[in-house]
Parts: sequence; C-alpha cells; structure tokens
Amino acid sequence: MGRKWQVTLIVLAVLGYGGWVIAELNTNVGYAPEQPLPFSHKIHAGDNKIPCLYCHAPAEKGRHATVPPMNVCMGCHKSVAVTKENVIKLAAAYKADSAIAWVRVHALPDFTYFSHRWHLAKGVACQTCHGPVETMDKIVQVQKLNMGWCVDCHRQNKASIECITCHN
Amino acid sequence: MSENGNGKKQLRYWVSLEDYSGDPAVEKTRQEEFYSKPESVMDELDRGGTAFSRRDMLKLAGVAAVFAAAGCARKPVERIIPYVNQPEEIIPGVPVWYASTCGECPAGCGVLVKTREARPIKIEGNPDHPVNAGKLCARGQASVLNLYDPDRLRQPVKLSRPGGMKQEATWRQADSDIAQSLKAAGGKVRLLTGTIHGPARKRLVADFLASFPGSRHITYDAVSEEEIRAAQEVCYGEAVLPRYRFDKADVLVLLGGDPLAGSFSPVEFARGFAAGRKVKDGSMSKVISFEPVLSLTGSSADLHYQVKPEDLVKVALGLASELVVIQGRSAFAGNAAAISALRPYSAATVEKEVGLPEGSIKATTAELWSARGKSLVYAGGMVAKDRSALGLEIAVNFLNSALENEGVSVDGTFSPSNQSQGSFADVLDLIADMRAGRVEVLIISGANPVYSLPSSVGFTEALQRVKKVVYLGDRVDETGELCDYVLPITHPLESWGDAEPQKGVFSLMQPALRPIFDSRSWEDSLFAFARTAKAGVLGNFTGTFQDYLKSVWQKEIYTRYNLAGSFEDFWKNALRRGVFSVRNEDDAATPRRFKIEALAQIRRPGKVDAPYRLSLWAGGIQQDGRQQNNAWLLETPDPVSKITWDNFVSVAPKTAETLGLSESDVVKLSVGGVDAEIPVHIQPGMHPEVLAVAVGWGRKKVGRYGDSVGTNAFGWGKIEKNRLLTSALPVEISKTGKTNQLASVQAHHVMEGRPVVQEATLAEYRENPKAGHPEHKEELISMWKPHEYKAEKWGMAIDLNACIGCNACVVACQSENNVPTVGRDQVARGREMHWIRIDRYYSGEPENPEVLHQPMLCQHCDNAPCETVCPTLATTHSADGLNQQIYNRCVGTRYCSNNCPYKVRRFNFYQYTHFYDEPGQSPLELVLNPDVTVRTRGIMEKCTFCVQRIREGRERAKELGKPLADGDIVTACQQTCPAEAIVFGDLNNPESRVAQMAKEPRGYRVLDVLNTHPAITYLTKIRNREKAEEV
Amino acid sequence: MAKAVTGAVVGIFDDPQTLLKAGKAARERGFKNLDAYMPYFVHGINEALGLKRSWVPWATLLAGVTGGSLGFLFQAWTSAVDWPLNVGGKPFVSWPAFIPITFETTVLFAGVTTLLALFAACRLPQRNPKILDSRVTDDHFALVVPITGTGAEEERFLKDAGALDVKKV
Amino acid sequence: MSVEADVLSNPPLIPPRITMADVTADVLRPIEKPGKLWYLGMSISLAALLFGVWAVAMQQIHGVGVWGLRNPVMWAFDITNFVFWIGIGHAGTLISAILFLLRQRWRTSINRSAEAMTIFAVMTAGLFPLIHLGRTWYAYWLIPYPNERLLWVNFRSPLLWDVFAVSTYLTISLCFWYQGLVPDLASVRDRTTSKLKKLIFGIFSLGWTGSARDWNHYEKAYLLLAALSTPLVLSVHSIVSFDFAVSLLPGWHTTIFPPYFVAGAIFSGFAMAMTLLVVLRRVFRLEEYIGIYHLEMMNKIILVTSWMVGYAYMTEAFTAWYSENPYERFTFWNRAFGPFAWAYWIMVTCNFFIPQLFWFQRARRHILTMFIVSIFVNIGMWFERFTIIVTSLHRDFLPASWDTYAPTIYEIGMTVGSFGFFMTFFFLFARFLPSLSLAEVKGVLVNPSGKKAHQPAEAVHG
Repeated sequence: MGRKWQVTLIVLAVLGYGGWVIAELNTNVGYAPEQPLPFSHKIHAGDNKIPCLYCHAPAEKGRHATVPPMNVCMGCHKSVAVTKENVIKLAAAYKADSAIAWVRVHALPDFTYFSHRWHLAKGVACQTCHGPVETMDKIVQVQKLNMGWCVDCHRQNKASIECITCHN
Repeated sequence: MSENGNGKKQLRYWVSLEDYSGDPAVEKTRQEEFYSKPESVMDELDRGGTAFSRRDMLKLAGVAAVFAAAGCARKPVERIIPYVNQPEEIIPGVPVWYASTCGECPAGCGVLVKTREARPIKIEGNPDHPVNAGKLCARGQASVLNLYDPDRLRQPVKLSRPGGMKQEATWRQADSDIAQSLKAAGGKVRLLTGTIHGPARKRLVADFLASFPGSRHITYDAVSEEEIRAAQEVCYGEAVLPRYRFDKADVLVLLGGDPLAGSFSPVEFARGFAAGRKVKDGSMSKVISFEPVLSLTGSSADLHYQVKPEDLVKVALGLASELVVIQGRSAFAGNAAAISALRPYSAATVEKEVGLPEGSIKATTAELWSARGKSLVYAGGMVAKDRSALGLEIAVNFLNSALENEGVSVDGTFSPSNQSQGSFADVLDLIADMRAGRVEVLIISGANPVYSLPSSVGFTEALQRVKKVVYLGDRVDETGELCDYVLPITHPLESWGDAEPQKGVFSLMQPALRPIFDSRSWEDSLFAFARTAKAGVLGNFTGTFQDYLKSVWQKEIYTRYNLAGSFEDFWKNALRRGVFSVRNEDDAATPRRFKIEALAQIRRPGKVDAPYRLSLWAGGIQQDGRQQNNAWLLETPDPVSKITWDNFVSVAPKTAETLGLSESDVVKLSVGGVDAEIPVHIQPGMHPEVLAVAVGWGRKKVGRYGDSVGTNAFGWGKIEKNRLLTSALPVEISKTGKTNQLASVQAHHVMEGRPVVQEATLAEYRENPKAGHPEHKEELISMWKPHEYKAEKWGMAIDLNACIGCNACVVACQSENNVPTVGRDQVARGREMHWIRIDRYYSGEPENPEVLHQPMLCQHCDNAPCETVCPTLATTHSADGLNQQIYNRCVGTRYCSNNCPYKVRRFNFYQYTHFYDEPGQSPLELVLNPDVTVRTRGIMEKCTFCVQRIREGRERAKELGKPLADGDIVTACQQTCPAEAIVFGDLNNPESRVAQMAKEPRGYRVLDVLNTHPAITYLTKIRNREKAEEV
Repeated sequence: MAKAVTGAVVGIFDDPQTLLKAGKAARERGFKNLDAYMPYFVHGINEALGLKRSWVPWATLLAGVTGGSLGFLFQAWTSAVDWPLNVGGKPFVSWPAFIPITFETTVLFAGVTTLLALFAACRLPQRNPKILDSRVTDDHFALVVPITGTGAEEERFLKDAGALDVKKV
Repeated sequence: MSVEADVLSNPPLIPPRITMADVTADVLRPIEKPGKLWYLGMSISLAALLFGVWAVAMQQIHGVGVWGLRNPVMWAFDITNFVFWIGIGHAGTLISAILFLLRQRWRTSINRSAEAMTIFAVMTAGLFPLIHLGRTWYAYWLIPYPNERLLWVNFRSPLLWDVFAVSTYLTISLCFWYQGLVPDLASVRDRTTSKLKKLIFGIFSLGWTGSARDWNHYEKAYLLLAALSTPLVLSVHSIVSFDFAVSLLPGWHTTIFPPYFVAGAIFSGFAMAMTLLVVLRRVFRLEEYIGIYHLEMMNKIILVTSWMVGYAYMTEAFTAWYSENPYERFTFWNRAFGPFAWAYWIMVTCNFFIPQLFWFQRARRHILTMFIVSIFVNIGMWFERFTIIVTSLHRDFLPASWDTYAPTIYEIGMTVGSFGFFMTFFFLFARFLPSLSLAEVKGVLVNPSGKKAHQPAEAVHG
C-alpha cells in the first residue's frame, strides 16, 4: 500500500512539473538572442543614464516603443565613441543608408492590442514589463508577457479587464 | 491623425516629393528602397544579411499572419528593422491623414486618405468637400485596394504590334522613342482620355497639344451623359451638364435614369436624394419612376411603372401634354408651338400605347405641378440611350422649365457639372482619322476603348493604321496590348492632380505615398515626352507636374479670384483641406429660357420591331469596368439582384416563364449579329419585353480576379447616326442548355409576412406614427434583471427610408475591418464574409414589386443568444454594450452562428486571409488595417461596431481631456453612407442622435419578440403614398 | 476466545444449491469466517455465510454530495467571482444553467468512487491472487472453512455437505 | 436459482440443457479462434474507417470549408452524427442499468455487447465535437482547467454541458462495463493455456478470485452503478437535446426535446443493438444464448419507443400549429413540405410506419424481418437528427439569410468512417472479450450444473 501511494505521488509530481515546464517554456522568459550589434543598455541607460524615452520616444505618443531610427543613434555617435569597432559599423551602415535588422525580444501576439502610450501615461515604469534594462548588456525577456501576467497587473491596478481592451 | 484644439481632424499635407528625373540610377534606387514584404526581409536574413536599405518599413503590424498564436516551441525569430532616418510626420502606430481627390471616376469626390507608417489603408470622404460632403460610394471605398493590385504593371513595356510580344523597356528608351515619333508626326498627334476637368490638368493637355501644333484631344467616356448636354444645347443654347439638385426635389420623376448608381455624380445625388426621403415633420419627398428595368434608384421609388425604353419619351411628352395642353398650366400654357408639339401625346393615348395604368400620367402631373419649383424630372443613363434619347432629354428639359425647376433643382448656370464630357462623335471622328492615316501618334490615357467600344466601330482595326500608339495605363489591358508602349501610371493615391467637378469647386489630388512600382503619372509622362522632344511650353518647363500644378493653381485660382494672404498659405490650406471652393452655396442659379422650337427636334418615337429589346445599364459597383480587378468590388453584390462575381441578363418573371428559362440558365443573346452567352437572372420589376445586361464586365486583360468574369455588354452597343445606342436594341434570345450558377448572396427574396422590414404609407404614418409595427399582445418579460451599463452603451439607428441599398457601407466595412474576399465559388456556397449586408426584399406582385433594403449587421443584443452558447467565452458582452468577439479564443463550434437569429456571424471556413497575405498577392497585404486582427481559419467573426474606432475616439477624447461627445465616434459604415441612414452613438446619452432616433415612434427592433434586446433600432420604411394599394 | 487460524479447508461443489446448503450448515455448526468462491453471485450466500452489509454505498453517497457541491461551487466561482463576464445578459450566477453540470459532477464523482470503493473493499488489484481452484471461475463453487485445529473436522464436514473434492490450503 | 416469473409465462431464456461449462466454452470460443466471417467483417470495418480517416484528415488540413456547410447551415452531418451515435450509446446502459433495476432477466444475454456498443458509440460520438471544431487543436479549451490566460469556460453553454455529460457518461459506462467484465476476465484467465493471455487477462481481471465477500461488495456496487447510470443515461440525451432546446431557433427551441430525444435514443439504441446482435449471434454461433425470446423482447421495446417518437413528431407539429408562432409554424411546415421534405418523410416512414410491423408476433420473431426493420430504424433515426438540424437551420428567422445545404464527399466519408470506427471496435471486442456476461448468464441458467436435466430449478429465495 505504501509503495503504491509513493508511486502515485511521484507520477503526479512528474506530470505536474512537466506541465509547468511546458507552460513556462511557452512564455519565452529568458529569451536573449544575439543581436547584430552588441548594443548594451547597461552602458547607455545604466552608466550614462540616458532616459528611456530619449531613444524610444514614440512610446509616449503611440502604440509602439520602436527600436530607435538610426539617425537617433547617430545623433550622439557622430561625436561619441566614434572609434569603437561597433560604432564604426553603425556609422558605416548609416552612411550606406541601410538599417540594422535587430532581433525582436519582447513580442505580443498579433491578436493583442497594446499601447505603450497609455501605460506610460498611467505611470507604469518601463522596467515593470521589460525588467531592469539599465543593467542588461544584452536584452533579455524577464517577464512572461502572457495573458495571465497582463491580467494580473490589470487587476491589481484596477485597469480594465474587458476582453476588447486588448483583443479586437 | 493628429488633433488641434477643437478636436477636428487636422490634416497633414505632403511636403515634398522626389523628382522623377527618369534617370536610370535614380529609378533603380527608388525601386530598391521601396516597400518590401516581410517575406523578402526573411529571405535576406536567410542569406545571412543583416543590413537593409529599407527606409520606409518599420513593421507591418497585422500583416504577419497570426501564426504565433500558441505554439509550444520558441516563437519564430522576428526582426525589427528601424528607419534609418525616421520621417518627421510619422509616429509608428499613429495614422496620418491626407486630403485628396478620388480618382476612380470623374465625379471628383474629395477623400481623406488614412495612412499608417506611410501606407494608405483606408479612404474616407472629405467632409469639407462640397460634392460628396464626407461620403463615398462603394467604388471610392474600394479604390485603396487598386493601389495594391498585384497585377498592376510594374515597369514600362514595349510591345510589338500586332502579335503583342512583350518586352521590358526603360523610361529613357520609351521617352526618346515616343518623343521622336511626336516630333516626326507633324501634328498628326491625338490624345485620347476620359473626362478631365482640373484646371491644371486641362491646362496641361492644352499645353501639350500646343507643343505639337495640329494635335487634338478627344474625350471619351464609356458611360457618358452626352445626350443631356446635347439637349441642353438645343433647349438653352449651351452644351452644359447641369448640376441636378436632388436635395431640392420634393417630387422626383425618373424616366429611365439611375442617378444613385452608375451616374456621373452618384454620391452627391444619393446624398440629395436621401435627404428628401427622410421624414421630417410628417413629410418626405415622393419618387415616381418610369423605367424598363428595376434600377437601384427605381428600387427606392414610391411608385414604379414599367415602360419600354423606347416609350420613355412618350411618357415625358404625355406628362408635358397633360400639364400644358390639357390642364393649361405653366408658363407654356397656350403656347401654340408647345400645343402643336404635344397635342398628339394626350395622357390617355400615351397610357394606352405605353401600357401604363389609367390615370397614372394625370396623377404624376398633378404631383409635379403641386410641387412646382420644388420638383425634378430626370432622365439619363444607358437605359435611356435609345434612338429617341435626345428627344427624351428635350422633353425633360421642357418639363423642368414648365415646372419652374429650371434654375432651382436644375442648375445649368451657376455651378454646372464637368463630370461627364465624353463625346462619342469625336471618337468616331478619331477613328475615321486613324483609318485615313491622319493619326501618326495616338496617346491613350484613362480610357480603354478596345474594351468598351463595340467592335463594329472598328477601333481595333484603325489602331493598326497608327504608327505609334502609347498607352498610359496601369496594366497591359485590352487596349494596352495593342499599343507600342504601355507606360505604367501611378495610382491616384500616388499622384498629384486636380479636379473641378463642378464649376467653382477646385479639388486637389495629392499623393499619400510614393509610387509602389516603377510608374509615373500620365501627366508626368506627357511632360517627359514634351521635354524629351524639347517641344513647346512643356519642353521648357523644368519641374514636375507637381510644380506645374502649383503654378496653374496660382494663376488660375489664387490670382484669378484675388485671394487674400500669400499664395503659400493658400496652397498649404488647399492641400490641407483638399478642396478650394469659390462656390457660394447660398447663391442660386438663374433660370434659363427654354427655346420652344427645341420641341420640334423631338422625333416621332419609333417602334422596336422585335419581341424583346435589350437595355444595357451601368451599375454603381462596376460602372464602366475600369475596376474589374478589384476583388472587393467583384464580391460586392449588385444592390438589386444581390449577385456577385458576374453579370447576367435580367429577365422579367413572366418572360422567363414564356421562354422556359430558370435562374442561371445560360442563354445566347444576339444583337445585330453580335452574339454572346450570358446567364439568366429572373428579375422582378423588369418590363416583360425588356432584357437588361450591365456593362463593365467581361474584361479579358485586367488581372487575376477580373479576367473573363462576366460578359462584355459594351459589345452590343449599336452605332446609329454618329450616336451610340445602348437601349431598345432588338435582341434574339435562345437557350444554350448550359447553366452557370450565379453567386448570389441572397437566396430568398420575400419576407414571408414576417415583420422584418416594417413599412407604412405616409398617410398611415401621419395618422399613427407607429404605423407599420405589429401589435404586441403581451409584454416581454425576463427571468433576470438586466445588466447595468454605467458609462456608454453603444447603439445604432438605421433609417430604412434613407437607405438606398447602394452597398457603400459593405465596402467601407470590408476596408476598415480587413474583411477578406472569398471568391465566386465560396459566395455561391453561401460563405461571403461581409460583416454588414443589405438584405433586399420584394413585396407585392413579382411583376412589379416593391423593394426594401435593410442593412443587416450584428445587432449587439443585450441578451445576445450567441454569447450564451459559446463554450469558451469567445463572445461576451462588454461594459459598454458591445457584443465582443474574441477571435483568438474562438475554437469554431459555430454554435453562435446557429443561435443568431439575424445570421450576421461569419465563419472562416478556409484561410480566407490568403486573399491578402499569400506570397503571390504582394503587395495586397499592405492594405490591411493594423488595428484590426486578421482572422485565421476556423474562427467566427462579425461586426464589432468598429471597436477600434471606439477606442480611437476614446483615446482622442482622453488626449484632449474632454468627455466623449455625440458624433466623436463614427463607424466605417456610418462614415461613408451617402444617405446618412446609419447613426451610431451612445444610447445612454439622451441627447445623442441615436438615442433620439431609438425613441422615435417609427423605431423598432428586428425580431424583438425574441427578447434579444438589439442595440440597433430601425426606423420604419415609409412609402409616400396615400393608400397601400396604389402601386 | 477464538483459536488461531492455521489454514483452511476447501470444498468444491458443482451446484449452487449444495453450496448454499453447505454454507448454512457450516455456520450452524459454528465455523467462523467462512468464505465461498463462485463463478457468479449466488443469491442467498450473504445470509448463508453471515456476511455483513457492504460499506460501498456510503462512499458513493459521500462522493456524490461532494461532487455536486464542488461542481456547483466551481461553476459559480469561475463565473461570478474569479472573472465575472456578462454573457448574453444573464446574471453571473445563472444557477439554472449550472444544474446540468452539477448533476454530471455528482454522478461522475459517485460512480467513479463506487468502482474505486469496490476495488478497495475487495483489495483489488492483487498481484498474486490466491486461486483456490481454476474451476471456481467456470462452473464450480468452493466453500472455504478456516481451520483452527487439525482441520479434520472441517474436512469431514465438507465431505458430508456434498463437496466433490476437499483439499487443504 | 430462479427464473421466477419468466419461468411461469415464458420458455426458459436459455435452453435448459446448457450448463455453466457450456456457457464458458461457447462464449469464449471466439476468443480462442475467430471464424472467417469475423475477418470479413473486420476488413469491411477497417476499409470504412480508412475512408473516414482520409475524409477527416482532409477537413483538418484544409478547413471546415471542405464540407457543404454555409451560412446559415453551420451544422449538418457533423452534429447529426454526434447525436446519432450518442443515441446509439443509450441502449447499452439502458439494458444494463434500467433493465437490471427492473429485474428484467432477459437482459443478461445482451447486456455485455450492449454495454460495449454503448462505449464504442459514445467514443464515436465523442469524435464529432472535436472534428467539427474550426480549430480542433484548441479543443482542450473546453475543459475548465487553470491556465495561464486565467480564463474559464462558459458554464451556460449547452456545449459545455455536453462535454461534461458525454465524458461522465463515457466514464461511468466504462466503470459499469469494466466492473461487469472483471469476473469474466478472471474466467478467461483461469481457463486459457496461453501464457500471454494469462498475463494480460490476469492484469485486467485485477486478481479477482470470486470470493463471496468480494461478490457481496460487487453486487452492491453494481446496483449502485446501475442506479447512477439510470438518471445519467436519461440526462445525457436530455443534455444533448439542450444543445437544440436551449437555443432560440424555431424547430430547436422546444420543451418536448429531452423526453423526445431520450425516447429516440432508446429507440435507435435498441435498433442498433438488434442489428449487431443478429449478426453477432450468427457469427459467433450464440443463437442459444441470444434467443428469439431476447430479440422479441427488444422488438417490443422498439415498437413502444417508435410510438414515443411518433407521438413526439405529432406533438411538435401540433404545438407549432397551436402556438400561433409564425416562425415555429413555418419551420414545421417547411420540414414536411419544404426542400428537405424527403428527409422528413424518410424519418417518419422509417421510425414510425415501418416498426408497426412489430405488432405481429411473426414479424417480431422473424430474424430477417427484425434485421431489416432495425436497419430502417437506424436510417430513420439518423435522418431524424439530420431533419432537426438542417431543416431548422436552413430557414430560420430572416428570410434573406435562408439558404440550402448539400453534403460533400468529405461529410459522407466522415459518416461512413464513423461506422467503420464503431464496427472496428465492436469486432475487436467480440474477438478479444467475452461478448456475453458469463457470470450473469450463468445466473439465469435453468440447470447450471447439468445434473438435473430438464427440471426447472428450485427457488432458494423468494
């Protein structure tokens, strides 16, 4: 009898853990792909304390935070750190009028509507969703960014959890 | 869209456009740096590239298929490609609007173009534009799809004639070759275009002709109103196309015309027409139609009489005779010339000859006379174009003058129309010149004569006698393939241009994006030819057409009207508003004197010596066929027959019985030796001796959607005395034994006595404003207390009196909500996806039915039956009263659709969005609205009350710190409805228009006995008649 | 005091009537803890051997009540507490609509528990069941009489009762 | 052992010469060595199944569009098949549970195969709610499990009731069936000489020994399961009928549906059981166990339930007329005289007129007749569901949305395949498991040990 119970418990535990692992994998937490240029948020936002919205200005005005256009990069890198290898690459690309194809890290499915603008307006810090970006050399997904995670936050902050708030 | 302080749309305007130098290097970079699809980005990634030269692409949200829905594996790697230099006016995710002019037909309606990340995704009417006042027709709404038509020509092409061997050409090559021919032609140059009416465009054409002295410009419209102009000249001395004021007509008599569809200004007419149809203080306009077919306008008539096309003139003369001769009324009473001309057409004679009910002429005359000065007699269109068309128009002019409508509802002096100027006689002259070798260079633009001229005129043969034929078009179509060069033109949304649809209304066309393909506007092509030939004024002009346009506007508008302020301010303002009108809307036209001798020009009406006569007609969806590769339009049902993806011969039910025909049987029609096969549609309301076929179909070389869809009815046109006859053509009809299942969106056409569309006569309504509603025997009760809607509760009201059934809302919704087209086969299987449809019912006798149009869309019921049955909570009710459909939660049980009494839910039986995003369809995916989820296979969808617009309105209000006001949020269908039949708003706000309408005694809710509590109120259809039986 | 059981004697019968009679007789003679093996349930064997009423129905009842309450409360909680949604204008706790599932969970819990309780009561599954005689699942019956002494008395009794075959186990 | 009342009025259920040993031998014979007919039947079933697999695969790959569905007919063959098979699945539990509670001893010969039929029919039925989904791969969203979306399901939807009802029914039927099987499996275990079989049957018989103490619990549990199954079996088809009755579609929105559906289910279930038993007793030579008497009893039930459904047809039509509800009236008029009138009249003929043959004892006792009638009833009951679903949907409230419906090869394939699926399982069952309940049949033998030949058994208990 005792053995039987043990076996049952172990099987249940393994199944439960497996399910949890699958659910967790689905969230992409920890996703940190190589980027075409090793841009470091730690240097820019952490060490040099450049405000997030300096580069990601559209976040305040519209849905998308966007990866900054290259003219924004070159605004500083015309004169700053021009001798660094990667900045030289950047400048060359800019001169050639060609954009860098960054790998997207934070992505919501296409059937969700998300506007950076209204989250910023409500005072949600960038780090709430993107993690401590200012400490990251390479951007990594910290939060699950799945529906339950969004809804949890909306509930805590008494934001709308109407379906069409995010889905239409 | 950005906002200024008062909450109105502030329009941005185009700042500069790169020079079209024609330089190969520039051309090449332009090609490279323009749009790419995500697929091609991925391709380059696969090859290991990381750097891109894509300046204009940030991200095509919504374009990438929603494949990442719930995969267990790592998501597919997505790339973000930022701008190299972000254009100042673009904020990703925020739309930018441009004011422009619709280029799909010469009506010249003003449009606002909504762009996202530099791509137009929606076109709406420009509210400031005097012609369309913010409204658009189905074709205008669909024109944004043409921009992304994958079958557009992507580079210049040189063809060898005949035989049509195609080869790519460069612009430089083409320009120099053409310039050489132009120089060598010695003035034997002809420019063949459709109607052109902007000052700059007209000036350009004049300058071009002047650059090659001796050359001529011929205007050709496949669907023209030249009889009206000709009759105006006979009657009043000047060949003008009057501006018909349907808004000023309390009584409207139609003699074969279909002003609301396929006419020269359908949106304006529909607006005016519907304004009169709305019941105000117990009165409304009265519409009496005499016509051989059941036209869209006729379907809204209070009284509908069937008349053979050749008898229309008799009816007109009968009315005139009754008025002037018998009743002795009007200024012409006692006029000897008038009496002698009209005496033979006494009402009794006409009624007998024409087969009208006794007293109908007298009654109609009485109606017209009682509303004199506030009525309108209108005739026109292809159906009226028989031998006596000119006489009919003269008689109509006489009636309007006699009824004192001249100068009131017929404006021939103050702001007449420029919207149709084609001359068929000129075309015949051209053909004669071509045959005789008097044409060396022929430049064709905005016309497709090989398709739309009957082969008997011999245009194709004559074309072979012309040394150099240049076709400025967007594809190698029927005409293009017989030319030496086909030079791709830009889409109107990529072009500069102008229009003057009515005198004093100057409308500006500006590009909303740079050309997608390697194309050039036809204006710039003319420039390039002249410049390369170094000929005349144009040869010396250094700028582009944009600069030319600006200079012409400076001279011909700014300077001419002595405008205050700087020209730059004027120009910026014109660009921002899209239109500049010097017309004072309060000014009235002056009545002109009717030349009584014109009556003598009315020929004694002839007889058609055949059992059946064929009438061609131009509908409001395909019109002359230039948009036949537009899948949205192909799938838009014909408003009366409800048939999509084909044309057909309409046959009266009685006739079908006589001939033993049933629906979809293929018959052979033979008109003067021209045979073609076409399926039969049994159309109630047709005159039994008339067969009718719509033109604008049966194109052979238009693209993947439109090729060989339908039968080209233009081919049946008959030339007689330099005139093109399109009606009363003797026709032989014979069965072929074949069938061709017509794809109709409606299978049942009568209401079976159900109170779906509730109607009453005006007399009944005056007596009891609730007339027409069935009486409820008991109150509807519920087990439950209803949910409370604390803030807004969205609702809609639809005035069935105003709705003309034109289908503009259907296309607007399709454009706004990424509704896919499914193709003919799927429509035939009952799987069309339109979120809003117009149900059309017939009532009364099948020989002469009454027609009812009812827009049907999700009713957003408070007690929504669909919600209760969905097992996954994919459809629930929002706190503001919306029946929300959450696509990504839907598993596709289809139970909701089964339980929807209105059957407004649409199921994705297949991956229908492949219409947009299959690789071969590029760049069609760019038309998708990124604010609306693209639905995948296996899920249900339906009208959302444009929830994205509600959100946008809310956000705008929040931004301005103001509460939402009534009218801040309009749905796409409401926005475009030319009849303003649809009103959307907050039912919780008692001041809102929708709440007012919902309370009206005419208001009723469809199937309210089911206790579904729909959020949509319909207003009873009122027929302006005394008694019910007076049909 | 009952003496320690040292084994059992098995009598094989080929007729249910004989078995019943033998069982009755054995009980009357004071043999305790009798058991019988049968290919099908022979009515009357409970009384014959003096078996107690089964406790399985109590488990069924308990499970049914639990299942029903849990079923209803779960529906009410998800629909009205955890994430209330307006579905078709119905109240959050649309109790009439919850009845079918409440009934189903009642039956499900009760039914499954019944079977599990049966297994528990019969100590199933058993790895190595004691099969007295392969014929008892075919067409023979067995009466098992535990022996407290030498077993001779029991053996004799069974033979007298009409057993075809008697063996000690 | 008594056969009580049966003995008085009827001949013994099973010829008196049959002994317990005969039962074991006869019933287990197919398990040892199947005949040629078995292989033939199995091949046909597999072929049909393969056709169905192809049809469903095409539908899953391309979309529901391969079917003939359209707006407004969003359900047709899919849900028809679902309801049809669920209905078939009713006779088994009914025979097992209700007849058990009613002490109808003639059930013992047929309850095992009827229960198996139930399970296979419910399994077949259970496929359709999955297949018919637009996105089958999300079918698990119908299960209220805690998930990362924090979403639950809509407990107000009859489809969700279906999920619970069908899964509960399947589970409880399996429990009931399995409990019945355990002693029989033990019989096989103790009889077989094959080591492998001994092992397998040993595992599945759970170590059943046949102890009287176990039998004591067993009988109680069996009674309880029968008592639970009885309302369950009634509830399942009631709930399936709610799919329609709870909607507001005329022709669906009918309070008569639960009893009407249950009666129909019993009717169709008995017909299907009849079809199968006629074949089974022939193929496995069980004529002596499944006797004419058993079949006749079933035919009587078929006759009774035929009247019940016939009565329901009349009531529906009467109610529609009496209600003065124009939509309701039209729907019933449309059923009988509209474009799908042929389906309606097939239904009425097969379900009501043809079973009237069973008024005649000769028909009730004639194997070929009852076989043919049972086939007709199967057809009729399939068309009943088709009629209810399609005729109500294709012309509902707004005449503008009226349309028609025609199936495609994929729907036909799916339907044929469902028969293949069902029959494949049934043949496997008949091949590998005792198709009669050994224990229960032995309980109704006149002379279990074969000693007192040709004498009625003596009653031990009243």
